[in-house]
Amino acid sequence: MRLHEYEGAAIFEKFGIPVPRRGVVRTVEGALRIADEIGFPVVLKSQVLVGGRGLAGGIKTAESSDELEKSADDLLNMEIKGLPVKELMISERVKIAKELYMGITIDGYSGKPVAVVSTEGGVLIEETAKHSPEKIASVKIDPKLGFYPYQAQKLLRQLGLAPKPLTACSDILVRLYKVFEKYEAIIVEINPLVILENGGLMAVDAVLEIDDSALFRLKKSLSLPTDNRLGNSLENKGKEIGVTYVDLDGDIGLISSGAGLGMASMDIIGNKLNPANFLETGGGITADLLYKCMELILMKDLKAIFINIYGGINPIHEGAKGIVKYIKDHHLTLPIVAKALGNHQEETWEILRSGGVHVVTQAATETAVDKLIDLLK
Amino acid sequence: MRLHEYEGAAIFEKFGIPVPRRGVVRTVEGALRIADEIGFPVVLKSQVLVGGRGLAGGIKTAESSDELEKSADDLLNMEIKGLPVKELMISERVKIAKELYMGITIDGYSGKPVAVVSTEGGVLIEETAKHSPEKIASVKIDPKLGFYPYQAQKLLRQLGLAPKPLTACSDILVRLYKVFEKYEAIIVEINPLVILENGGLMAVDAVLEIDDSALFRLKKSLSLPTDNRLGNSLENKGKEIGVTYVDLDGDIGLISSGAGLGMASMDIIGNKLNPANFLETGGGITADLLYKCMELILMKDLKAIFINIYGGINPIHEGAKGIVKYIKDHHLTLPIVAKALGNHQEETWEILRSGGVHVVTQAATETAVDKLIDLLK
Amino acid sequence: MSILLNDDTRVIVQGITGKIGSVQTKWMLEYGTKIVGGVTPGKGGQTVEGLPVFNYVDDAVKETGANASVFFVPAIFVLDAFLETVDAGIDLIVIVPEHIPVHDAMKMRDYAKDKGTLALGPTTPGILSPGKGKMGIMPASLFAPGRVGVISRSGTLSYEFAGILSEKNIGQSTVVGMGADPVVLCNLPEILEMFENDADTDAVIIVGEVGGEQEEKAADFIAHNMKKPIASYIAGRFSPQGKKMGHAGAIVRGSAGTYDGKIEAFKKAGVTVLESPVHVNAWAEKHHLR
Amino acid sequence: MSILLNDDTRVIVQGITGKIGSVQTKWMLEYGTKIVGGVTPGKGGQTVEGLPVFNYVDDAVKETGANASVFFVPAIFVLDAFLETVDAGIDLIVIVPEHIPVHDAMKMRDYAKDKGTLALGPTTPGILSPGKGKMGIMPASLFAPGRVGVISRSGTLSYEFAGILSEKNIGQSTVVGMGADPVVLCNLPEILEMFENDADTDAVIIVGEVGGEQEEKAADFIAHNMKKPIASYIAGRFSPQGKKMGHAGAIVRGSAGTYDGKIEAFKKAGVTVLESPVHVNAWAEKHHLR
Repeated sequence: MRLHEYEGAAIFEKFGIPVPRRGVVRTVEGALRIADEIGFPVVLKSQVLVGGRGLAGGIKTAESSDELEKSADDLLNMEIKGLPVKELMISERVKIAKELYMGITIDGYSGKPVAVVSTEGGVLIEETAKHSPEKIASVKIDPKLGFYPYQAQKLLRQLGLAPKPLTACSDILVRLYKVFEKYEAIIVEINPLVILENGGLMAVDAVLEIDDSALFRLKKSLSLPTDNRLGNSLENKGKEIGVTYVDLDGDIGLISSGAGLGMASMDIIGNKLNPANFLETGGGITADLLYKCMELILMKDLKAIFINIYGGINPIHEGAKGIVKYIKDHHLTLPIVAKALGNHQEETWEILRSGGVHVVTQAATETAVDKLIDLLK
Repeated sequence: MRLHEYEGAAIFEKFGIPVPRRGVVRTVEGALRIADEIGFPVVLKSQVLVGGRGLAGGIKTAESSDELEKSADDLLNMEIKGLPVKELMISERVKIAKELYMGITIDGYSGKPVAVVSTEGGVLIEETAKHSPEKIASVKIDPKLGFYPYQAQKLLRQLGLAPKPLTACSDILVRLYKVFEKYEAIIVEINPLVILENGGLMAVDAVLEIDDSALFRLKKSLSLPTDNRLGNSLENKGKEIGVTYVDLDGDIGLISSGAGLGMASMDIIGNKLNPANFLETGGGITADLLYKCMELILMKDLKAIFINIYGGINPIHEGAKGIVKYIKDHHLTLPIVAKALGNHQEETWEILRSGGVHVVTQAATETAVDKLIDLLK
Repeated sequence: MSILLNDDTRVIVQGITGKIGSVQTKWMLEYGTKIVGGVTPGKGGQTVEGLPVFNYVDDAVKETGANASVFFVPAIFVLDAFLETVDAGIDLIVIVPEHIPVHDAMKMRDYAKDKGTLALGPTTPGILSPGKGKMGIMPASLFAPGRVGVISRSGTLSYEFAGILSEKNIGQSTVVGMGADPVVLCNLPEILEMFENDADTDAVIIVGEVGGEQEEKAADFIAHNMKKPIASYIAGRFSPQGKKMGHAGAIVRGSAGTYDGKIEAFKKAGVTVLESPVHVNAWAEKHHLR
Repeated sequence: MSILLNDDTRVIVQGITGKIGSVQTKWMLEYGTKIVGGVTPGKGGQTVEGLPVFNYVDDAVKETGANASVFFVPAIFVLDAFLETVDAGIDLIVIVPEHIPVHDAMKMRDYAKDKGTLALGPTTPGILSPGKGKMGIMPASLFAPGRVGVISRSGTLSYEFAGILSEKNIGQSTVVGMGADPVVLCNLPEILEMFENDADTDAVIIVGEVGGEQEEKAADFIAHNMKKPIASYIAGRFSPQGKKMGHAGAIVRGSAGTYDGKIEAFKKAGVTVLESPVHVNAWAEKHHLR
């Protein structure tokens, strides 16, 4: 679960990381009130959960009430990558001497947290990583021991910072690690971490993405809404029923069990057909779950449905029952191709066929895709 | 710093350990109000920071308002081991099926936390340890890894508890470890942990002693007063000026640098003289500190003063200056013997002699004690 | 011989009394796996499929001589049960459940490495050695005995590959699910090494996917340590970008994690790259695999 | 030879720019200790007593070849500085400061053990080898070179014993302060073993005190491993009860920690028990120590 910038900033502040004075508003009037409190100039930042909002025009500055009124109105009527801007963070505009970067994420291969710092903060940090790797330093962390100032300093020394900002940065990085640990983050990031003209430091952005699987034990300390945080309402609905749903532009509904099989299906479909979505059930297929999956993908206009499932955890004929029930309940007539293998597969095929589904009994997904293309001719 | 039972219970409760309904009062009226809220019968517990208050009559029960009124009045006019009872905790009286014990402390030799459990909770737990060691089980904890339910269960299995209370106990013990860790405790203890008649568990006492050296970083999360928590006002004063002061019954003032040297001085004085106190300066003797030490020990009526100090961290003549300044400021005439060795010792002796102090220049404390006895003849 | 599972493997099922645990136990037994008991806290003394259930893993080990365990434990209890299992001296642990918190997975991985315990998952379908046994949820009907090793990051894609091979009568020595999570308890090169050293495996198929750097590290390992023919398939070439790990992830990994980066690494290491799972047949034919 | 300190010991002083650190550096130098530099974060580039000051321990090690460090670092920074020092490869660390949180001390002890670093303290006066050098705050005037080893839990009592011995011209090989805290970084038997193996030490004095179980464990070690004559003094026979560790502490330790328990353990192990420090003279005479 990715937090909004203002939610992340509040947590950073609680952990002693300096953040700008700020307020969150949903109206132009609100924006004016906050700006009056903190004083001009201010920055207006759209609170949407996608990257690259700066480049998309979602961040503006205002020197005066007039300017603020106009900018706030513009932003609140804007969409960024399909997401309407509903909230703005109004924050003080600080005097920037230099922009740094710091972040902590998980290095999957070693299974350890990794801290990353750079003297080149800002929107182009990934470019820096590619073209000036010497401006980036990173270190793996032993989570059993934690992360101490001396380790943070050792990392930051590689960047050639002066002693004073170095010590202040290491203090912030250690606090950032505490946020990472406490909130079971997948990533925490300050980009940019600003060295102010007066020599102080300030975290001018706050990225905090929490491991969804850990939410069960974090809800109490978070006290934030955890539902409906994805930009797309269908994707939120997917999360609700416990599947991964990614919305796409095409007209073929796609249900798969397992992300790998889903991706392989997409690869094999390639450019021959256009999927309307990517729905991955995860383990534990049941009649009820597949019924809901059908419901979900059919919230869009589909030309056909492609089902590619294996039964591992549960016998697969249970899932088949859900599909067929949905077909019968809704008198569905559009072409459906299903490749379904695993425990109880013969029974499964029989059930699917009883609902008019075109069943493929070979393992290769190609065969099923070919069948679908045939049907759509 | 040892917390009052009610302070400990509030922390235990925050960490999910079941504790009785309760309230803290300073008056009989307050006691009646709380008892009305939680319902009779209730238990009245004196909140004093000494052990053995139960055996000293500091805990009573009341079935009715009349009984409560009388008992509360008795307790609030009582002293336990010299400490006046100022606060009472009024708590629900629970129906006890069995009393267990659990505690976590630090095993100094291995440098690890150690969890201790017993099926024989109650006031006589130390006797149980001596005479029925098989009813006690303990395990060392690796603080890097933490303490998990399976480890708590493995420990508790040694006591032969039934599965249900075992699981519930292990849950409480794991929570108790979190308290221990979070509050940098020297000891946390639930004695007794009660198995109720209805099968539930309840922590009927709460012991929590925090490492004084860690208070600097705990003050924020504790939000409790940290001063004046010792029973004796002189001992509190000692803590204020940064020395260890233990009040005794005699008439010889004793100042030593280092607990070991202080204890050795007491041993050598033995039964020949009666110390009025035990004041141990710790490292870092300064003129100001020794001036304050003189002030502190002279809050009692003394017949003589015995000073036994070595200069390690600081040159010792600084301390001598403080002693002599106090003598001169207060025209002190009672006999003072000082053994003072270490850096700048010759200078020190000169200064002390200028204040009329009898200086001993040999290392053996015996010589100085003999000198003092001589003077008092 | 096969890898991981052999005649001396004595398996306990943790979470055996649950709905999934009990059904899967039945299926593992039907497949010939030597299951010797199960563990569910508080259910000690019961039996499932005729097997004794214990409250604690150490009891199960003591009573049954178990040396391997497969987990059907609810995600929120997995960390505690895992540490208990490692401490009980079990040599091989298969963590089937999904949605294990990744900070727990880091602790589990670290603990297992420290104690020298081999563990697979989380979110793995497990291990299956055709005709010998299986630990996990792989549907037996798709597998056939033979001499090709399969190692897959994706559960269902391991079934797809086994199914495609079996239809052409190309059998498998062992099929291993690594686990689909960002942090897994055993990395790809460790499994590859076992296949390289296994006398009953002639060739290996790696089923990877975009994200992470298992494939890149494996390519490096293969270039220096492996002689057997290897084919690989990477899922996700045309997939919508999955979970974005933010800048820090991208910076740490550089080009690692992308489809092109993985393909390039494999090609450099001399690994045959399959554009689609079904192409595995041509590769198998070329190498005369059976 | 002496123990711990020898001709190859190259010492840095951490917290060298502080008031205490700089004075003690002067005194250690005056005593002939090979001090090669100091560390104070943010003060790199300065000099103290002509010695270079560094910001970081690894820089100091690189530039000076230091292999030992003595701490005059404020208590709240000690844990961080200690881990840094262990990581920098220093072999011997002496932690003079008092009031180190005991939960920090547990972490320090664990880390040092893991990495094989020898450390003394916290709350130790340090180590002094008469005529050779000292790391810490022991006042030099009280010590004389000779062949008696002294190991003490109490700082000032180590001075008392050295003073009493020196007045009678009985010198010391090395005087070691273990540290007075409940958790110390090096336990008594480890130091005793060094003295037993030291060709320049003929006999050892243990200065203990009530509380904890260092003496009991030492007695056990002595009974099985030591041949040199040993005398011991335990402070606290008539002392007011100190900090009470509560039931749990008492239960864990049983009779350990009491004066009588310690005395009994030492007597059983053949250790001479001194009722008062000054009695050490008679013992030394009996064993012809010098």
